[in-house]
Amino acid sequence: MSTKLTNAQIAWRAAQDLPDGAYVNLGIGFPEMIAKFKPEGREVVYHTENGILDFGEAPPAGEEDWDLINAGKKAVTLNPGAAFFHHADSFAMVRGGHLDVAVLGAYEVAENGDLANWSTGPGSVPAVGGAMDLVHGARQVWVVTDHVTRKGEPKLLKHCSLPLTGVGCVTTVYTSLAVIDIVERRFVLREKLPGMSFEELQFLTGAELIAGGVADLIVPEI
Amino acid sequence: MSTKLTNAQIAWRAAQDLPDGAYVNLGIGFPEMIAKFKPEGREVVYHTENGILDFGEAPPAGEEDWDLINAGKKAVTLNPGAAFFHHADSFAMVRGGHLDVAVLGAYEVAENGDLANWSTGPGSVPAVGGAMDLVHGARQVWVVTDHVTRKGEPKLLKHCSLPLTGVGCVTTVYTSLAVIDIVERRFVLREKLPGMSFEELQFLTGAELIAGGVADLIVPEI
Amino acid sequence: MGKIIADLDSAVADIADGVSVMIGGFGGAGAPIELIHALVERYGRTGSPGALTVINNNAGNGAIGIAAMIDAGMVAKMVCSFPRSSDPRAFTERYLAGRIALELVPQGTLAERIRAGGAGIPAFYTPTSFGTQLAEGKPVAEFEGRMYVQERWLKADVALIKAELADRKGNLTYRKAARNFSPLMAMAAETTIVQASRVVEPGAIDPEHVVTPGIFVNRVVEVPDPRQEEALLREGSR
Amino acid sequence: MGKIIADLDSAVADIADGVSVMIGGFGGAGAPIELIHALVERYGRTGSPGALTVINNNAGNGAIGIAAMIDAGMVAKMVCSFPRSSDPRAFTERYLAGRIALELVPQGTLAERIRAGGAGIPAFYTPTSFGTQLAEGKPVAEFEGRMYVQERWLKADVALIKAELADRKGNLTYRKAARNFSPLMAMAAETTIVQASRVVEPGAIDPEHVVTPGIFVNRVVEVPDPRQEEALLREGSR
Repeated sequence: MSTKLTNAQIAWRAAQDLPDGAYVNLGIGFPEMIAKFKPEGREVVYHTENGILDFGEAPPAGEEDWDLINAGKKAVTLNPGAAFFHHADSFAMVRGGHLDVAVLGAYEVAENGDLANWSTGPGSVPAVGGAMDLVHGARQVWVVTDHVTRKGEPKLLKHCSLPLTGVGCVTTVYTSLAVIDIVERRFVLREKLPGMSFEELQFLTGAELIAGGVADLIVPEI
Repeated sequence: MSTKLTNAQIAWRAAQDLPDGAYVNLGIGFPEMIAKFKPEGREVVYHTENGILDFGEAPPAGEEDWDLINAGKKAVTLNPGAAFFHHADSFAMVRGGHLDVAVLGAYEVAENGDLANWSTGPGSVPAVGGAMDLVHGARQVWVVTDHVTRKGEPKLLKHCSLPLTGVGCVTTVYTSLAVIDIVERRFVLREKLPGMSFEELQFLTGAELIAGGVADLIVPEI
Repeated sequence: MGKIIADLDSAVADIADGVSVMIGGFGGAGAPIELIHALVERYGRTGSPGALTVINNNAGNGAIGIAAMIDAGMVAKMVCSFPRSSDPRAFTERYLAGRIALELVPQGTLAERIRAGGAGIPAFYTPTSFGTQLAEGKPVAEFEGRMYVQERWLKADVALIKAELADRKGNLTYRKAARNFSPLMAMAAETTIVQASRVVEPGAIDPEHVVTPGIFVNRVVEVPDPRQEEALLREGSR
Repeated sequence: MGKIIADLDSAVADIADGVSVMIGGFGGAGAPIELIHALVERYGRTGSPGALTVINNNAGNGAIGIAAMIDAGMVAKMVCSFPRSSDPRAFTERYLAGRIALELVPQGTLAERIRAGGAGIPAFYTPTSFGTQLAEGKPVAEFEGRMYVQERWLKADVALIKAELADRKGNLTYRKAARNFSPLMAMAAETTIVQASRVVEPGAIDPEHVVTPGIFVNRVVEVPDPRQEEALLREGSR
């Protein structure tokens, strides 16, 4: 086992927690990968902000219909039972609490559930999309992320330093090293890589980890 | 010519002012009669609060479809180009200023445009329906009414005494004696019955009438 | 995703005392008569669910549908815009006797409050009712030189809805003006229970024609050839 | 009720300098390329309309559509949620040079503000953006123990919309996810101008399937086989 999970392995781990019958929004990019690893026999309906419920996989190359895309502007297909709707209805689903799970990426997550994932500060073109709506709408907000930045700095922090996407919104973080629930404004460790000690993980985490019954984080080679 | 117009004649007079291409909501009861007198060649699209645009006349007796009704719960038909929509969309049309004209009945109208038409005060079951929305949404709000109550008291007043439906909302009043525009919070007389003097009409009106270029109010026998 | 329920009794079996129930329909169009009567029969059998708050545009007609609920004594409060129907006896009797409460809401405000409940909007401003009795006690504010009233969202524990087509995933279509409040109520209720004239396979409803997407629907029971409230009243059915 | 306009140039001929223009589409899906290009050509010919405020989810892609408007120098301000498209060169260049203004709005708030504009709701409360930079300076309020931000309606002088079918009375349908913001923008603009792939007789669209009722539409111009922005970009069209 390597010293940290790949993005595909993080996505696989998050996918194992998708509830049967759930309505789920997968954020653009890395979170989209989760759909590939949905366990067999579990029915999940995917929502995309731009007005589709129950879309399916990408079509074969050359068969794209560019009026049938997801929020990441990638071509998709429809499952039987799909529906189209306009943007206000789409965000009524989001803001109105009708989604079971939204999954996003993160620059930083704070122990109280604050999330920063939309802006690295001044100097670039800011863009927010639907992230600020998703974090305050879905019943559960999951983050998938590397445990640390490229420079090795913790991404899980006492307080976020970057502009916030939402306040107290994240419920679970699936990282390259651990699965951590946010409970009563604390990081509660649910699973960690078996090869890593609690102290090592704490060292790579910017706020206190609460250890309950910690299980091993085991994923397949992908 | 009789000393006052019948309801049908009031409806006929109001119908002459329907603009070509207008979207119009006719209130339950007396105002509904206006549709019958729409001048030939003028295209008017009727809206009903319960979710139809461009409905037509009543079907023949025995051919009613009770899922195809207007706000007065009367059976209607559809014109080509009709559309169904839900109640929030329907009142978006109303509140959002998309209707050209709404026509309502009245208990009282004040010279500043206040309207009372939903409640005669305590002691009965109050019911408001869509009236309060219509008076604040349509670009023009017309009232069709007898000029006086059954007891001969003025219905056009300095101030309303009954519970208000809307504040400063009425733009024109078509009565059994006159056509009166409300301009800058004053009753401006546009037409009166030819057999009646200005002083007689003023005597039956509870606030000052402003006489501009007053024309004769002439309607056919109906 | 088992949204299809075998029978009406099962569909309404867990509705509890004291909850709020949105009921679709405007007059007779869209009234889910069979669901309502299943609830009335359950109340007759078991004495539950009682003390309900019912949200509908009207307050019952004749002695069927919501009027039957009122006559049975299940309804503590009505939230509606127009409690004077063609035959509002059931409500009027109890209201004048002080045995049922009424929250009167302008029709467009009622629709928008329900939509707001479904869309996660806790409050909004509307010009409707400004300066009238129905705005008393509500915050007002000026925007761009005009006065508006602040209204709150309206949610419910349960919605009872009549649809035309439903698929296994809960996607719905409606029939003509029977649509009215139903798509909004489906959004605003914790549990949305639908009687559909026909249950079809997923994919049988064109994705372009779905009016209520399945995300807003919890239970669907098929009721072929449903009764129509207005038609029943005109037949003299009571 | 003459809503059908003979050609694209006539359809956009009276759009004035300095107005606000809502443009339908999310990425390439729903972008009314032919209407936009008619406007760009008019600007090239006459120098008008300039100084526009453009409202769209994105801020243009490549060198066509909204990006062509920006490159032409017609756009003073963008209101959008996501100005970083796959190829946002046109906007990025001008923005970093301080030659175009940006109002960044969360996507759901953008949609709801436009709907509010069309529905006569001057302001509403949303949980979105509470506690973030994008809520700075906005009123906040607590409802039922949770904090919300007050947002205002968004209206426009003109909307440019791409539809699939349109009838003479202005009823519209859309194609798949090309629907997105267009039904909302049609409600919120003083003048709604539509390019439809096919114009049909009133009655040809089933009243149950109308997405945008004609009351929200002022002008319709038929554009058979419209170009699709994303497809053009992938073909390397600039």
